[in-house]
Amino acid sequence: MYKKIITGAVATAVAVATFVSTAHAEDTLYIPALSYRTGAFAGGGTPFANGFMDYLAMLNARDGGIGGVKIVNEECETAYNAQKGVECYEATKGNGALVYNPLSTGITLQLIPKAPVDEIPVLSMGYGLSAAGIGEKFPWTFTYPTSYWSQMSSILKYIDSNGGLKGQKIGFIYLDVGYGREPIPLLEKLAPQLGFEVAMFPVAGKEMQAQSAQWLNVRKERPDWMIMWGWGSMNPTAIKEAAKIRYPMDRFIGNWWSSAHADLVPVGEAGKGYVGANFSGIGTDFQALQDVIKYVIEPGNTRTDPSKVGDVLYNRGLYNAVIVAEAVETAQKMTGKSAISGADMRLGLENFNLDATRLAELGLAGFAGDLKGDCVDHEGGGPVFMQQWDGENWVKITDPIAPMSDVVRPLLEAAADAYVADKPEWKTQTCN
Amino acid sequence: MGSFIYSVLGDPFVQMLQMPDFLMQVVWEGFVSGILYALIALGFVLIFKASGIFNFAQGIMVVFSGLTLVGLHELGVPAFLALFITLGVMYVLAFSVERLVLRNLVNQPDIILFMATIGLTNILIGLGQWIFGGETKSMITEQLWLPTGSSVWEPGGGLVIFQHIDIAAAVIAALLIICLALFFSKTKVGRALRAVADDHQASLSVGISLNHIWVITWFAAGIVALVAGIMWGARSDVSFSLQIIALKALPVLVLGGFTSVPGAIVGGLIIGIGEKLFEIYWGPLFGSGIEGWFAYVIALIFLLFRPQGLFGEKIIERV
Amino acid sequence: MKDIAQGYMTEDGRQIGAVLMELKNITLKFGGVQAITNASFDIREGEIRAIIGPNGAGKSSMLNVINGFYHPQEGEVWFHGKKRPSMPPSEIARQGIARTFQNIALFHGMTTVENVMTGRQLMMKKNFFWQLLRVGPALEEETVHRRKCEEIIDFLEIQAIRKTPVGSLPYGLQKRVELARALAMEPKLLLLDEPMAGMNVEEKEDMSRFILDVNDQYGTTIALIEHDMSVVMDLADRVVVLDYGKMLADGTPDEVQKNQAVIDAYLGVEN
Amino acid sequence: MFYRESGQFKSSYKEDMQAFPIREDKIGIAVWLLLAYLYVPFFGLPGLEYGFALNAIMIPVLIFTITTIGLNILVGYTGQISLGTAAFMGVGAYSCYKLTSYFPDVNIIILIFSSGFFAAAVGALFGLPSLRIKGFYLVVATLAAQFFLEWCFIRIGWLYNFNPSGAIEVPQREAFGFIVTGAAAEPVTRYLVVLTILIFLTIIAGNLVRGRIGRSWMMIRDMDIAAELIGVRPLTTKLSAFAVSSYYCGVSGALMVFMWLGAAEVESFDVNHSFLYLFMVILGGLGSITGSYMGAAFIWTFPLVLKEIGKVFEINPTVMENVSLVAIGVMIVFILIKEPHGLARLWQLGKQKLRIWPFPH
Repeated sequence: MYKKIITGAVATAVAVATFVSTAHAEDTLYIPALSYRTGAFAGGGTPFANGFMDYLAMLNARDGGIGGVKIVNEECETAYNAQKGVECYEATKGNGALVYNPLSTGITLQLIPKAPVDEIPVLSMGYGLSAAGIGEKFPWTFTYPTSYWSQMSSILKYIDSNGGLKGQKIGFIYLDVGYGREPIPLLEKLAPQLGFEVAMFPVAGKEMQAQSAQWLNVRKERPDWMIMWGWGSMNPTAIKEAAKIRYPMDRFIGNWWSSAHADLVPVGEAGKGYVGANFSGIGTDFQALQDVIKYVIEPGNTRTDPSKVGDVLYNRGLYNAVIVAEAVETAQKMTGKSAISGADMRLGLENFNLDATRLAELGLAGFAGDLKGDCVDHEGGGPVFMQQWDGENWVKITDPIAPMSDVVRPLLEAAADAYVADKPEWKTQTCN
Repeated sequence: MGSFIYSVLGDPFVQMLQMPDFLMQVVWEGFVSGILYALIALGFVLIFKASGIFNFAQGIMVVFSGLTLVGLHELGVPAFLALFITLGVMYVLAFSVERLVLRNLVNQPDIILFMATIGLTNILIGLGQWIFGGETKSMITEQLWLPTGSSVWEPGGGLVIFQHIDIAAAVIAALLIICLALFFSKTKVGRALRAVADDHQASLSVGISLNHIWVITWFAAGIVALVAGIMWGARSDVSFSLQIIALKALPVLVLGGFTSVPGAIVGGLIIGIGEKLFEIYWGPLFGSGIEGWFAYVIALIFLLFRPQGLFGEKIIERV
Repeated sequence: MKDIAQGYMTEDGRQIGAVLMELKNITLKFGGVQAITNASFDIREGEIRAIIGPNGAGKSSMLNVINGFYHPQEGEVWFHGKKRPSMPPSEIARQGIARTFQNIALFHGMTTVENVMTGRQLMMKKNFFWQLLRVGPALEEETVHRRKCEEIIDFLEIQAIRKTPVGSLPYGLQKRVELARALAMEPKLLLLDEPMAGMNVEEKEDMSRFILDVNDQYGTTIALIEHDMSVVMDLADRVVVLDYGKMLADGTPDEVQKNQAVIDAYLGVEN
Repeated sequence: MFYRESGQFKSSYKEDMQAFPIREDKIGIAVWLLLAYLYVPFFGLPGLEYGFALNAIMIPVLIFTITTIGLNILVGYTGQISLGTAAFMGVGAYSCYKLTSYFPDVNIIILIFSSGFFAAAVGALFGLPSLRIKGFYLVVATLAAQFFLEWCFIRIGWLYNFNPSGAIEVPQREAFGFIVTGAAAEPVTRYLVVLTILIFLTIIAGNLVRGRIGRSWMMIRDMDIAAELIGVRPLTTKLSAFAVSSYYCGVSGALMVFMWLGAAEVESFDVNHSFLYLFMVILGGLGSITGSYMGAAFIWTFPLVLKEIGKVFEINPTVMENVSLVAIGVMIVFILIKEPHGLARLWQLGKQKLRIWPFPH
C-alpha cells in the first residue's frame, strides 16, 4: 500500500518538475482568459467565457487571427477565487500575455498594482475598480465601456424620465460584497442633490438563495423603484421573491450583471416586465455572430451550447473580445509590428475607435454604442440602454442613456486620488 | 440612549402591532424556511442517531440530489422517472459511503469521521459540477405536480400572501416526518434502528447488522435531502450556493439536540421564525443582512447555557 | 480495632502518621440512584488503604469523590486538616492527589517518556515566553524534570519502552506507565483504581512489589481499589468495605476478614 | 545505508530532547535550508518559470504552511476542530492593514507580527465555548466565528478605511531598506521575508509542542478528563491553543494579503478557504509540523499539476478543476482511513525504508 502511495508521490513530483511553461512563438498574440465555470457564480462565468473565446476563435478561423497573426487564447479556471486568480495570472503572464480580463472584482483589485510593474494592461469591462476609469492615475487599467457609477447614474436618469426621480424612494438591493457596495457612495451623494430617498437591502453572499427577509423589508419600506446589483443565483431568486410580494416588475431594474438570460430564464413568465441595463447587443442578428456560428459553433470547436449563442452574457463576453481585438489591431497599426507587446497593447487600448462605422465594418452594426479609447478617460463614459424581459426574451426598450458624467467624473477622480495617495511610487501619466 | 432603548424594546413591537398582517407574513415566511431548515437538520439527526456521525455532507446531499433530479430531466427523462432514478442514485450513494468509508472507519474517533464527511462533501461538489455543470438550474416544479401560484388572505384590510409551494412544502415535510415516525415505530428495521441508536453493543448482540442499518439510515437521509432539495429548489433554484445555506441546520441541531427528531423540528422553527423576526424588526439596528450569522450566534449563546440542546439528554461523563 | 487516634504501627513495623484525608458522611447520587450512602473513613499519612466491595459497591465513585471529579450531595472532605471546598479536579490535582484509572487513561498519542513527563506538568513553572524560546531556564527545567522521570522509569523497570507510543504497549505495561505517570506527580496521596485488573499472576506480583516499593521509598500514601482479595490482604494496612454504597466495615485486613457482615455480603461467596 | 541512527548515542537529556536527534535528519534540514535560501532565490524551481515559481508556488505554499501549522496546533495537537481558520486569517489581515495606516513608518514586519495578536485575541474569544462544548458543537461555535467575522469584514467600513471597493489594498512599505510590500516589491524579497518568518515560527511551534505547553495540549487531545485529573486546567490550555493557533493564522493572513495577493476582499477569507486549510492539516498529518509543510505544499500544488496534465491531454480546465476537487476529497477520505497521520507518517516510513536500504531484511 505504502509502496503505491510513494510511487504515486514520485510520479506527481515528476509531473511537477516537467511543468514547462509552454513557450509561445514570437508571432502569436497570447490572450489568456481568466474564466470561471465552477463555483457559486459559474452560471454567469460560463456564457461570458464562451462569448469571449468564441469570438477570438472565429477571428482565427475566418481571418487567420488579427493582422495575420494567430491568437492563442488560453483559458485558466479561477472559480471566482482570488487566490486561484493570482495563480492563473502568474502561470500565464510569462507567455507574453497582452491583456488581462480578470472577470472578477477581487482578482481585478489584485492585478491593478501588478499591471504597471509587469507592463500588461488590465481590461475590467464594466466591473472592478470604478476609480480606474481615471486614465491619468491608472495608465494600465481600463474599465471600458463604462463604470458602475456611470451606469447607476444612467439608471437614475431612466427613472427620472419615467415619472420623475424627485420625492421617490429608491430601494437598492445588492450582493453584500465589494462589488455590490460600490455604488453606495454615489447614491448617497446623489440622493440629496436630486431629491430622492434610498433604502438599502443587503444580501449576504451565502444567503443569495434565501432572500425572503429582504423582500419582506421591501414590502415594509414600499420603495417606488428597486435597483439591483446582483450576481449569480442571487438574481433569479430576487426576481422570484419580488414576484411573490407582487412588486411591479417594470419598476425593478437590474444592473448589467443582473439582467441576463441566465437570470430570467429560470423565472420565466413571472419576471415579465423586469428591466435591465445593458451595453451590448442581444441576439444573433449580427454578421459577426453569424460568422461565429459558421466558423466556430457549427464545426463544434467550442464548448458553447448552440442555443445559448446570442444570450446577453454571451454577447457581453463577445463584446469584450471585440474591444480586445480592436485594441490589438490599433496597436499593430500604430507600432507597425504584427506581434505586439503588453505595452503596445496599452497604446492600442488608449487609441482604438469603435464608432458606428467601425462596428458596421466588423459586422456588429448597432451592437453597442460608440466607444473610443482615450488617454484621460479609461472608462469610456459609455451609455447603457435599458432592456425588458417579455417573459421569454430580452427586448431593448430605450436608446442609450448617457451617464451623468458631470457628477460621476469628480467622484471617480476623488476615489482615484485616494487610491494613489498611500502609494508613493505609483506611476501616473500625463495626457497631452 | 433613551432612543436606543426605544429602538430595541419599543419600536419593533409598535411596528408589529401597527401592521399585524405584515407580522403574520413575516412569521409565515419564517415558518416555511424553518420547515426547510428542519428537514435538512432531520437528515443530520437520522445519521447521527444511527452511527454517531456528524455528517457534514448533508448540505451538499441536498444540492446533489436536487441537481441529479433536474439534470436527468434536462436529459429528457420524464419527471417521475427522474425522481425514481434520483432515489436510486441516493441509494447507491448510501451504499458506497457505507462500503467505502464507514466500514473502514469503524471505531475511529468522531473527529476523524467528521473530517471524512468533509472530504465526502468535496467529492460530491466536484462530481456534481462535473456531471451537471455549475450553472443554476430551475426546479421542475410543475412536472412534479407541485403547485405554483399563490393565495391571498386579507384579514381586516391587510394582506397576507401564501405561496402554494410553501404550503406544499409544509404539508410534505409533515408527511415525511410522519412516515419516518411510522417507519421507526412500526417496522422491524425501524425498531432495529432505534436499538442501534440506544446502544451499539446491545444491538450487535441481538444480531442486527450494523452495516445494513447504516446503509438504510444514509438512504433515509438521502431521501430527506432530496425532499429538501426539491422544496428549496422550487422556492429559489438549484445551485451550489444552497450548500452553505444548508449549514443553517447546524445551529438548528444545537438548539434541538443532535439526537432528537422533535428537537430538529422545533429548533428549525425557532431559528426560521426567530431570524426573520429579528432581521425585519431589529436588523436595521445592525444595518440589516444579519441572517448570515444570527442563527449561529444564537446557537453559540445557547451552547453556553444548555450544551445538550432543548431535547438532548444530559451528558454524564465517566472515567 | 486498635486505638489509632495518634497513628499506629503496622504489622511490618512502619509508623503510620496523622490523618491525611478524612471523608465525613459522604452521600453521592446520580439522579435517583444512590451511589454512596453516608460513608465516612479516613486515610493516614504513609499508609496503604484499600477500598473493596462487590461490583457496583461505589468504590470508583468514592475515588472520584476523593479527587473531585464527582461532587457529593452531602458530606465533607477534609484534607490536611482543612475542609476542602468544592473545586474543579484540576485544582485538587494541584493539591497533590494523583490517580490511575480502571480503564487505563494514558495519552495514546504520546510515548512512554512523554506520558511520564505529563506528571511533571504542575511542577514546571517557566512561563510561556521561555517555552517559546526553549533555551536557558526553560530547557534547564525540562532537563531537570526529564531526569526525574527517567528515575521513575528506571524504578518501574520500563526503560526499554521509553520511546514507544503507549497505544501499542501490552496492557500490563500500560498499567505500569500509568503508575509511573502518577508517581511523577510526587503526590501526597496516590489513588489506584484496580491496578491489577486483567493481569496474570506474575504481573500482579510485579505490580504489588512496585506498590510496596513506592510506599516504602517515597513514603507515598496510597488508596487503592482491588478485586483480588489475596492481594488486598497482603498489601493493605487498613481496609474499607463498601456494599451498595454503604460502609460495611473498616479496619485491618484481619479484622475485616472476620467481620460477619463482610463475610455475608462479599467474602461469604468464597467461604 | 545512508540513513541510520545506530551508533549515535546521546550523552545528555538535552541532546536527546533536540528537535532532530538523528544526524542524518540534521543534514537533511541543512540541505533544505540551503536550497531555500541559496537556490530558490536565484533560480526558482527547476523547470518552472522564475516568477511563477516564486509568486504562484513558493510564496503561497510558505504562507499556507504557517496557516497549517497554526491550525494543526488546534486540531492536530489539541484535538479541537475549527472551521473558522480563514476568518482568523482575515482578522490578521485587516488588523495589519489598519496598523499600516496608523503607523506608516513602523517596519512592516513588526506590524505583521503584531497583527497576529489581534487574531489571537479574537480566536481566544471564540474559543471560550470550547470549555463547555466539545467536538461537533465546537464546529458550530467556530462557524459562528467564521460567519460573524465575514460580516464584520464587509460591514465595518473602518476596517478597510471606507474604501468604496470594500477591499484592503496593500500600500507600499519598506523594511531594512528594501521594498517588501506593494507591487513594486520584488518577488524574491517577499519570498525571503515569508521564508524567514515561516522558519522562525516553525522553530517556535516546535519548541512549544515539545515542552510543557505542547504536552498539556496533547493531554487535552488524548484524554481530556485524565488531563484534568492530572491538574491541567482545561480552560487555560484550550484557550492558549486557540490563541497560539489564531496567532499563526493571523500572521499568515497578514502575509497572504501583504506579501502575496496585494489586495483582498472578504472572499479571500470565506468558509471554503477554511475547509481548504483543514484539508492541508489532514493530508499533511494531524499533529505534525513537518506534515504541515507537506500538506500545504501538496494541496496547493496538486491542482496546478492537474492543470498541466490537463493541458497535455487537452482536457478543458473546468473538468480538471472538478477532477481536483474530487481527487482531493478522495485523498482526504483515503488518508483518514489508511494513515490518519498523513503524509508526514508516510515520509517517516519512507525514511525507515531508507534506514535499512539496500538490505531490507
